[in-house]
Amino acid sequence: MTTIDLDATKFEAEKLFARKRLIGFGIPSVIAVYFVYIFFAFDLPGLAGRANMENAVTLASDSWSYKVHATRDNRSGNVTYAVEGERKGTYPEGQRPDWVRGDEVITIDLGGDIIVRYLPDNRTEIEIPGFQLIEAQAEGRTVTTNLPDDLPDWISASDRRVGITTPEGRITLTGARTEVFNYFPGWELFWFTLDSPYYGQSLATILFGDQIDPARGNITGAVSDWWNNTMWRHKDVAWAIGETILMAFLGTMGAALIALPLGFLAAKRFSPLMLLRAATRRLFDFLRGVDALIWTVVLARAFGPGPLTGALAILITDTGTFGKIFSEALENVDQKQIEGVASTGAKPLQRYRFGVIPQIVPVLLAQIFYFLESNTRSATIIGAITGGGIGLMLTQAIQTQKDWEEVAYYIILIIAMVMLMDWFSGWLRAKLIGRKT
Amino acid sequence: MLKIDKLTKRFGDKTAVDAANILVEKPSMIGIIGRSGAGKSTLLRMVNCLSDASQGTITFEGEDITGLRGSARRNWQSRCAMIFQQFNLVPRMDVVSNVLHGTLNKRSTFATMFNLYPQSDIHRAIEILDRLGIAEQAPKRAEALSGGQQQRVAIARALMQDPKIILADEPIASLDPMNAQVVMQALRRIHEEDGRMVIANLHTLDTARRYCDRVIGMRDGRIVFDGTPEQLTVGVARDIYGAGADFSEAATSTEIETLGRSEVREEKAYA
Amino acid sequence: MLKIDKLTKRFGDKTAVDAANILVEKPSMIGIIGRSGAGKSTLLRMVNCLSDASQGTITFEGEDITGLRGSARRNWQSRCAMIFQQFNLVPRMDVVSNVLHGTLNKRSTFATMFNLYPQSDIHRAIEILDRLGIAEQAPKRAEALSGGQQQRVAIARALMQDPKIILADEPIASLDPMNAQVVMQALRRIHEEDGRMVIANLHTLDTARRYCDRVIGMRDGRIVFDGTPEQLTVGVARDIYGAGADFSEAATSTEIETLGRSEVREEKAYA
Amino acid sequence: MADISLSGAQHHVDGIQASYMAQVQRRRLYGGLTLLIFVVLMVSGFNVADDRNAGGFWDGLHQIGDYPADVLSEAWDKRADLPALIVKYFPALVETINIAAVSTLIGAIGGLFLSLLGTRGLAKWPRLIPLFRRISDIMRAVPEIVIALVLIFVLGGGPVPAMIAIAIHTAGALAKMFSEVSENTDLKAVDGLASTGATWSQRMLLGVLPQVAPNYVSYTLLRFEINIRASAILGFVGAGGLGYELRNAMAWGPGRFDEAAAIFILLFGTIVFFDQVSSRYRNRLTEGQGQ
Amino acid sequence: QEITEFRIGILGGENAQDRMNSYQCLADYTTAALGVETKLFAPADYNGVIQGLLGGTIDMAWLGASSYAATFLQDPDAVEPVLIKVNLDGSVGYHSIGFARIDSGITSLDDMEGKVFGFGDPNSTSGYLIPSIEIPQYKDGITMESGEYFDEVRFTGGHEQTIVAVNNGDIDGGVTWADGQGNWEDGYNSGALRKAVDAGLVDMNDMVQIWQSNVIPEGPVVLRQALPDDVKATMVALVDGLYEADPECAYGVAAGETLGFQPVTHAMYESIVAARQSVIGN
Ligand SMILES: Nc1ncnc2c1ncn2[C@@H]1O[C@H](COP(=O)(O)OP(=O)(O)OP(=O)(O)O)[C@@H](O)[C@H]1O
Ligand SMILES: Nc1ncnc2c1ncn2[C@@H]1O[C@H](COP(=O)(O)OP(=O)(O)OP(=O)(O)O)[C@@H](O)[C@H]1O
Ligand SMILES: [Mg+2]
Ligand SMILES: [Mg+2]
Repeated sequence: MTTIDLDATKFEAEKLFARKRLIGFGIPSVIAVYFVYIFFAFDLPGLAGRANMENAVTLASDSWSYKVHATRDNRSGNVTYAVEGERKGTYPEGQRPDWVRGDEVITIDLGGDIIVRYLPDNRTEIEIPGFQLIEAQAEGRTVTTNLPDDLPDWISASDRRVGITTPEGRITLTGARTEVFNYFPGWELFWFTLDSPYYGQSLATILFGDQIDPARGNITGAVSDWWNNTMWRHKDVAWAIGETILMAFLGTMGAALIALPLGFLAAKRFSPLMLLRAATRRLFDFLRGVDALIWTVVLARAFGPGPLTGALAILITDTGTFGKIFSEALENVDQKQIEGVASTGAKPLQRYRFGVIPQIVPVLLAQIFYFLESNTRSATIIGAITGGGIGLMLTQAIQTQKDWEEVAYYIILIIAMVMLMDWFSGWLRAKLIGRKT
Repeated sequence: MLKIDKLTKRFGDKTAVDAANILVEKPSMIGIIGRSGAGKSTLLRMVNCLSDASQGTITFEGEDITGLRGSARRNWQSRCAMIFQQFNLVPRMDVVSNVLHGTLNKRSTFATMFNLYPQSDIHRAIEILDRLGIAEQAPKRAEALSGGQQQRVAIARALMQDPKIILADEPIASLDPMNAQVVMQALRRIHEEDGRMVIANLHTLDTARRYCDRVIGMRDGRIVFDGTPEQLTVGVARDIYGAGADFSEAATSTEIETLGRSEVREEKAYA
Repeated sequence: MLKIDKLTKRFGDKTAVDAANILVEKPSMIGIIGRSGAGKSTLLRMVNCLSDASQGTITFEGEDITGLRGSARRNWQSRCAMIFQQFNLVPRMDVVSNVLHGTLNKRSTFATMFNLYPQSDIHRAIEILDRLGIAEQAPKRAEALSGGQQQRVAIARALMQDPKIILADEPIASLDPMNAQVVMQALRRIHEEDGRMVIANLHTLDTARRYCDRVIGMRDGRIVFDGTPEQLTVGVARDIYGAGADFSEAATSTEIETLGRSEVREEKAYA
Repeated sequence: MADISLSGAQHHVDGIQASYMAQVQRRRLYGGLTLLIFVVLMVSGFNVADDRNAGGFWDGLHQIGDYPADVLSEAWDKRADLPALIVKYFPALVETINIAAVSTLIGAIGGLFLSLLGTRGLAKWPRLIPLFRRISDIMRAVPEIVIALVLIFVLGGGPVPAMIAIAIHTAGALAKMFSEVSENTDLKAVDGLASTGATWSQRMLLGVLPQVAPNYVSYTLLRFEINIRASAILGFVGAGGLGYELRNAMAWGPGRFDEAAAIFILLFGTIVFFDQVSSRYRNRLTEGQGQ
Repeated sequence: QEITEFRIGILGGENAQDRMNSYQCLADYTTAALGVETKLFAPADYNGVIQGLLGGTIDMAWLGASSYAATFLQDPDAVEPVLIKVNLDGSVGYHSIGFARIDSGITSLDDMEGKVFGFGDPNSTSGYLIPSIEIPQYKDGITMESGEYFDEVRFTGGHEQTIVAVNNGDIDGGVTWADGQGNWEDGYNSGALRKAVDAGLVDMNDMVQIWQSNVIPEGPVVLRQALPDDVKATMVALVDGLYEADPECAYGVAAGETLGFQPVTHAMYESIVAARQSVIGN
């Protein structure tokens, strides 16, 4: 090559690289500009201020621990003990946790040398290592204490209310009541509630030990008490998961059954009328476009809350999606096979059965099972809107903003459920597509 | 028994088959030759009623085929089997099921929907496969077979129809010479042993000469030759293929070895 | 300068390279021959650190290569270019970019991401392409080039690395004889003009004889021959290829014409 | 074949017939069982769902049109307001689309790394492949609503929790689809780059990405379409955007059905629009691949 | 006509399954009294129950006053109110409470100008309907449109979310419900604030009350009009006598201490209906 030519080539190459750099910088910078716009549109700087780390801590600690309330009603002087402060978790009359002692003076040992004493006449003493002995007196609406003016940030006090937060537990005092919250790790009462005779028994005792409840065998009794546990409601949770999977299954399969014949109408090669084909396609677009969310709301009026409504919402949306996918698959079928079957004098239905179906079955099954898994997730969300299944339980548990251990439980179950469905549908898909039709 | 009369097929302003006349008096093995686009496939497809004729008639044993519709037409198709270049089997189904498709016309739609065929049919299907030497392949999927085996499955499907006529549209064009020979021999045997009429489109002259009793040459939709293989001289062939003087027979050959009787013919043809 | 000492590579219980010893004192052009599976590729890949040795060491100018990790290893790779049988270019990228990939080791990921190659590099890339006679192809996509051109791009990429050693793993095995010659001549010229060491795996005896100063024969992972092309007699070749007396040199030949100097050798070899 | 003695052949065919019949019987049995199980599951599943629903399927069927009729009739009566309402809710729509777009972008970037790190032959740390795969499995399994609701509690309402939630799920989902593509990448170019001393990121950037980009972009577009729906749904449970407005309008009921209709028109139009655009563009991308 | 099952809808506010549990005893009594299966449904929001009543898929529910009005306005013949809950002091009302964080410096509605104000569910009486009418009466110039008096008027989705949002500072002020009895520092005797305090979600020392509504009538227990008369009579008698028969169950059903239920008619809610009508503006 001559020098002139070479220079021209070099120049061309430089231009080429200039262009590539432009694209190379262009795309990332468009994205970067967009992110900057989002940064302000979504008010991320403000978010940092609004984010409530205390809530995060509450959430995190509550999801793996529980608290027991020891509450003194300052009017009656009665002291009650309840897990999570719930009626169902209340210790029966005459029972109390073993970290509470004394009758006249009730001593509550929070651990870590933090001691709370409920004294007569609505007086309270709190011993915290490294801090002065706190004395408090509740009278009418006011709480008087010996607290100094400058308080550490773990104490919040006014003359109406005093709140003390320690790593071991929380203490609140108001005129009306004095409460101690003692925190423990774990999910309390997960197996049995306090009223069950099996509460506090070891697994070995239940399996091999003496009969605990004279009326029932140990294992049947324990299983039934666990199944009907009123705190954790394992039975309802199982039903809810079942309902969610049911919604996904009915919706997906129903949609596939309906979409298959409709797919023929929408496919160029099989539709008897172009008008009909166009109409079917628009119908599919409409069903998909309206979205499961809105179908759910629409159907809720007609069918009321429950899994059927959710299943129908999935069914309607997916009919649109499947219809589109199926008709595209149908348009791509190989004409040769159909002709081969037709040449034997097969009837139209037989032509479809043998010329078309075997070709699209793999596509169909692959899609159906893919959607089965993804609809399990959708069913969780739809359940939260129509009222059914694990989705509703989850949203409601989150809404109350205190039952984080239940939230954690449900989340684990949901993830397990979806992963199980993922695995199952993958297995089934491999099984069915790998097999001869 | 088969009479094709002024049969014409037009696609738009293109005439694929142009007033073709063929008269076949007794079951024989007929080869149709002609270069690509000559209208061979179109002709066979009209005979099988896979496409409608634009003009003219096809009559079989006095019955007008061209006018048939609905179940009468399907009935005709079941008596007139077709074999395709690309086999046109259902690749995901097993070999026997593919063969059994030959009986679809006789069975109720409902039963076949669920793949329910009488046991006697299944046995017959396997016997036919055995006759074609591929009974061992019976349970395999069609797609797992080699081209030659697949074409024999297609022939088995045709035989399953127990047809009066077998149409074969370039049955060996996608096969290697070895398999091509097996398939052509099978078709010839069916013709000779069962006395069925076989009409085969063939790409190669020597195959037509070797296996057929009668050869029809087509060019641009018209029938330009109709006679015995002996009459098919190199000059006629040049005419059919529209080739110049440089036309060489070998260019269209796929044979690997020769049958006894064809050797005689070849000598004549080259003479 | 390059010392390979008891180099061994095992895949599971298969020993691909078995205690190979090679000592190269000065830059030369070395051909490695041996039949398929002899371990030629594995040996070169270890030298380039594309795979780790199971045992033994490779030392280059006193530096132990086998122990290198991370950036030191990449640094070594940049000094030891590799050319592959399948060219291993980025097919969707243009030729110049592919050549510039030879400088990757010197560039940060960021610079790579935004195609920030210095102008001088771009110019050098085009000069190298020109030296290999394919400067016109510079703006085309690599996949649009013929095999011989692609291999020359690969050589250009190797030269762009300005390496001490060029390893070539059957650089001409996917090429037709015409292109094979162009590529081998290019490698020879690089060796002669730049004084770089070239080690090439070669499938064919005569290529090795013609272009190399030294030939190494491998069989079943072991080095069974190491000498000048002149020492490579038909008997030795039979040994290397494990062939019987029916072994014919021509079976491995891809040459179309001969270079002046090789003719002399050939005569000797056949003598 | 013709030479085999007749009796031998007969025997041989009998054997094939018998074994094939056995296979057919087995297949019919399995097929029948599968069908039976499926029908039983469908019918009993339907009955259970019907039973656990407040209203029955057959009782409710004739009422399907009631709610849309209420909404549409009110919207029709106030049709003059519709354009104004559409303008009013347009910012909410933009927010919804923004949530979808940002989360798709972030998810695609995350999915890209997860898939590269989790694909054999490409992974930087081959021993950690199972780890990255499990991570993407879990990210994919978590429904968006779970993360969104938890984050709303911590971060407060608005688009950010939804964005994070969708991005996490998207990363997991795309990681899986990307992996399927990158498992089929041709490693020759990667090897070639490695031989020049390129770093892992350079190899991925130059050797892998150009090959897989069309498929990746196509999957990302599909995901964007899905994410628009997801972001609308999350709005429904409290995370800003059009879904939030729709829920309030629908919950209030008569009196705001015109607003509901306007929001619905926006949402429907957007979904259909992006659906059409992306499917057209995706076809173009993957068609070029065929050759 | 005959009924084959009896469906009770339960309104939001608590954990769905907690509510189901609280109502289980009522369901058992119902099954015994009517001889048909009783089912409980806890839709996700107020609107779910309203739609159920309108669509005839829910037979009985304890609505909020505003939800009742919404139902009545959509179909006056859909349901009839039958009973109302009686508080411990014999009253049948509660209050909507406006509140803010003490460190925001807001002490009254006057300080809320240009701030973000949060409501709960649009169908909530105390969480939206009443404050949306009474707050503008506080002084001239207050409206419920975003960008006028308040910088933004936002729906948080429910009482719990409002409290958390105010506590987090997402919104400057909000409204929720309380019985108005007892002390502010306890979050009153019952109501959403009290629950949040018990859960340790908020510290009432951080909160300040900025507004209180007039007494709002408790919502009615409603029955679907189309139910057979004997079913209606049975159910009214059952719920009316629930406190006497089973105080524990009544506690659960009424979501707190109660003296039981007493009969009520539509007349009680005419003002609420009118209020809701006025908000719709037609
Ligand atoms: N469906 C159709 N639509 C339009 N034109 C067609 C159609 N089928 C065939 N033709 C045309 O009719 C002519 C005859 O085609 P035909 O397939 O019968 O030829 P052939 O002899 O079988 O050729 P080949 O050897 O390629 O199979 C060709 O020019 C073809 O282009
Ligand atoms: N990654 C690997 N895993 C397992 N075995 C391998 C691997 N790479 C190579 N081998 C085996 O090592 C032996 C040597 O292979 P190598 O590729 O080095 O041979 P070669 O001489 O280059 O042969 P060819 O001419 O076919 O390229 C062969 O038996 C091969 O099967
Ligand atoms: Mg043809
Ligand atoms: Mg090799």
